[in-house]
Amino acid sequence: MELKFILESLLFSAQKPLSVKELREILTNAAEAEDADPGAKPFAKVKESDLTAALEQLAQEHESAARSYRLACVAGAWQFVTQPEFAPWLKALVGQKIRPARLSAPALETLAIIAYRQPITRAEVEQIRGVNVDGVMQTLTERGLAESVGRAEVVGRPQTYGTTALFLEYFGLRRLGDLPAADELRRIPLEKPPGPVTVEPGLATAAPEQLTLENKDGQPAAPVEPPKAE
Amino acid sequence: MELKFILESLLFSAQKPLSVKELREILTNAAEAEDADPGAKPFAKVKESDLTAALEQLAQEHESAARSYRLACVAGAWQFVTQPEFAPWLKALVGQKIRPARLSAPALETLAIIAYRQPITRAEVEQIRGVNVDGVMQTLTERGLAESVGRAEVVGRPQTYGTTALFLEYFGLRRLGDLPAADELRRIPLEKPPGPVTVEPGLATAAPEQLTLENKDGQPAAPVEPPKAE
Amino acid sequence: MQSEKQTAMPQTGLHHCQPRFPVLNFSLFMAEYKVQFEVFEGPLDLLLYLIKKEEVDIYEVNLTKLATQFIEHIDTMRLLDLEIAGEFLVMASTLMYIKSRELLPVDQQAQVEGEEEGEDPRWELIRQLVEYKKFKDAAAQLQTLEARQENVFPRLPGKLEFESTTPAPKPDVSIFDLLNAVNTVLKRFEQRSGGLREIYEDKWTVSEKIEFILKTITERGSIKFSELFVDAASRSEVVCTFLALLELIRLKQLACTQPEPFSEIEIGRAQPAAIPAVAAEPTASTTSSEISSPQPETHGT
Repeated sequence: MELKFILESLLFSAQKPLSVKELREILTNAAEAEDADPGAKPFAKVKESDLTAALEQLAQEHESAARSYRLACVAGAWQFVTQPEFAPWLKALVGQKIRPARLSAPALETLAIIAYRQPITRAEVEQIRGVNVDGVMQTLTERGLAESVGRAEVVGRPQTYGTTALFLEYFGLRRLGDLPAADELRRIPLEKPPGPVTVEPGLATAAPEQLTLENKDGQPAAPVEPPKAE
Repeated sequence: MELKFILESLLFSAQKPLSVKELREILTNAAEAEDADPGAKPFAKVKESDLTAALEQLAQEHESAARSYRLACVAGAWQFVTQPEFAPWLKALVGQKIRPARLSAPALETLAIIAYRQPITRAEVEQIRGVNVDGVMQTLTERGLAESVGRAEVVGRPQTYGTTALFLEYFGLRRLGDLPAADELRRIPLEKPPGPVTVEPGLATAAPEQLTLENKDGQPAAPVEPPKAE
Repeated sequence: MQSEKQTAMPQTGLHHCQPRFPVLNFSLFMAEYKVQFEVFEGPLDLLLYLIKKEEVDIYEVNLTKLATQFIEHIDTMRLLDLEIAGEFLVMASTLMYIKSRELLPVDQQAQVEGEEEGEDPRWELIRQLVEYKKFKDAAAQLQTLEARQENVFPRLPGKLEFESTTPAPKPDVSIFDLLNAVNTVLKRFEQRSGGLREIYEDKWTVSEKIEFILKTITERGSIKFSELFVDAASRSEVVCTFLALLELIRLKQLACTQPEPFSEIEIGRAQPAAIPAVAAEPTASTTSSEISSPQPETHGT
């Protein structure tokens, strides 16, 4: 019996998303059950890395099959989900999904900043947005999308914020690394780079290549890209 | 959109087998919904014979794919089922304690108050606990430990709550009278808060649909209505 | 005439609004204006909007012109007696500073710069705008994901049916947790009702109850849970007894068992063995080892 099919049958039958850890537990339990099937024994101690590999392969296979559903990993747990374009019929089947009100533009902006820059203090978020964020921060923490994750090692030891597992779930992301254009956004330094900035007067209107931003590693930051829609 | 994929997504998401007739009804409903997707219209009046043909083709495709599940038609109703050879693991899945997350302290307190004071309105629970209980009440009813049992004969006729049979089972009690020291604890009088009565029962005890719901992921859900920026 | 103005107003666009509006329509105009203005989430947002209107890259924007437009905007707001958020004013002053510098001869500019060690406010502003723009774009992408996720439905299969050989899952909570919760509630309630009701009369102490329980168990071997409370005369006595019980369990003096679901909890001496029987036996539901209880100082041994 192939591991990936066992996993598939489990995810296919589960009432909730299953993490690698949970899947491993089930395999172990199946092997150690009193009336265990001999076929279950070989999977008593599967390595998590093997499980992950098998899951990735499964997801890949379902992606290629291009059917009406796919295998998704959200916040570290695996689940079969239908493709969004079938929503009109699924709504007729199960009714409208109960979801909280959509996030406002300020909330989304603030959340984006937290997501890419965590851990980040409120002051730092305000520095980027250029406005006070008390209200939105409260909304985000109340909705469980962001939370306090510690304190910054600066004067006053202000709280730092990060996103939650619910954040990943809400946006259907597997992990933070899957945020769109994550690398690029993370690379921008929050503070002005140290060292003298050699700016010519009149630079403000200079061509982009003359205005190379430098990040802390001394590498030129990525050029501004036009917003790309998904 | 191909009919077979629509049917597939429906059968994939359905909790029970669906007959051709039921599938046809769903297609019609999707096409005639108030906010119907234009893509749903063409399937408003699909012939049953077309449905059957599409279903048979689907079943054929899944048979050829030889995965861990297949599309089966039993007694005229269609359903995805797993292949029998995966039973050992599925048994382990079912046996897997879907570990009921430990009840939080606020939930337990609220539950205790309901248990000893039922039937009780939300406002009264809040009086005793001294804090808002919207979220926990939702958790308790969702987990089937508490439920609405009627309405109080006061202004606004707020709902009253009591514990369920599952509650007794959960705590290993045969009947409510078996709650330890029940009589003693029930005697604590419910005091009205001093000063102007803020608890106008009808106000404090909002109807469930007006409350912030929490869905299973613990995220607050909005009352079902068109998404709006906040 | 008036109605024409009313309909024309929203299309005029903010920055073209010059202070020439008839006073008659003022309040209505302001309402419209406010609605439009609130679209901007802050000064950076407004600046991005102005840049976008010019159809130039952020790096190529003429800051002097931008400053003029921005300040005009603020002036209009002020004229309309709109509330101007502090952030807009700070930005306006930064822009005014930038603008004034541009007017100076180059050699004098250098002097000004010398004071701030290369802190060119233009650079700072451009950098801030670029960064903000990126996050604004990222937010737009999150919004796309959000909308998409609304249409993603998880597969929720019906429950599998096997002959249930495994017993129903045991709840991860016991009657002790519930009682503990009761205790918490009552304590807090009493605190809040501030002495209106009898506070602890200290008629009973936990240590007395610990002695009582141990004595009873020694005499009788074991005791049913409810029996412990039969003679309780007051709530505080119940609480004391309960706390005593928790403490004894914590000290591994006593163990509680519930032989089967729905049966009465029994309390007896803890096994001398390291592992209490209850903890190892999955069908015996209640071991209280994990109950967090208030920790009375008293020890009953």
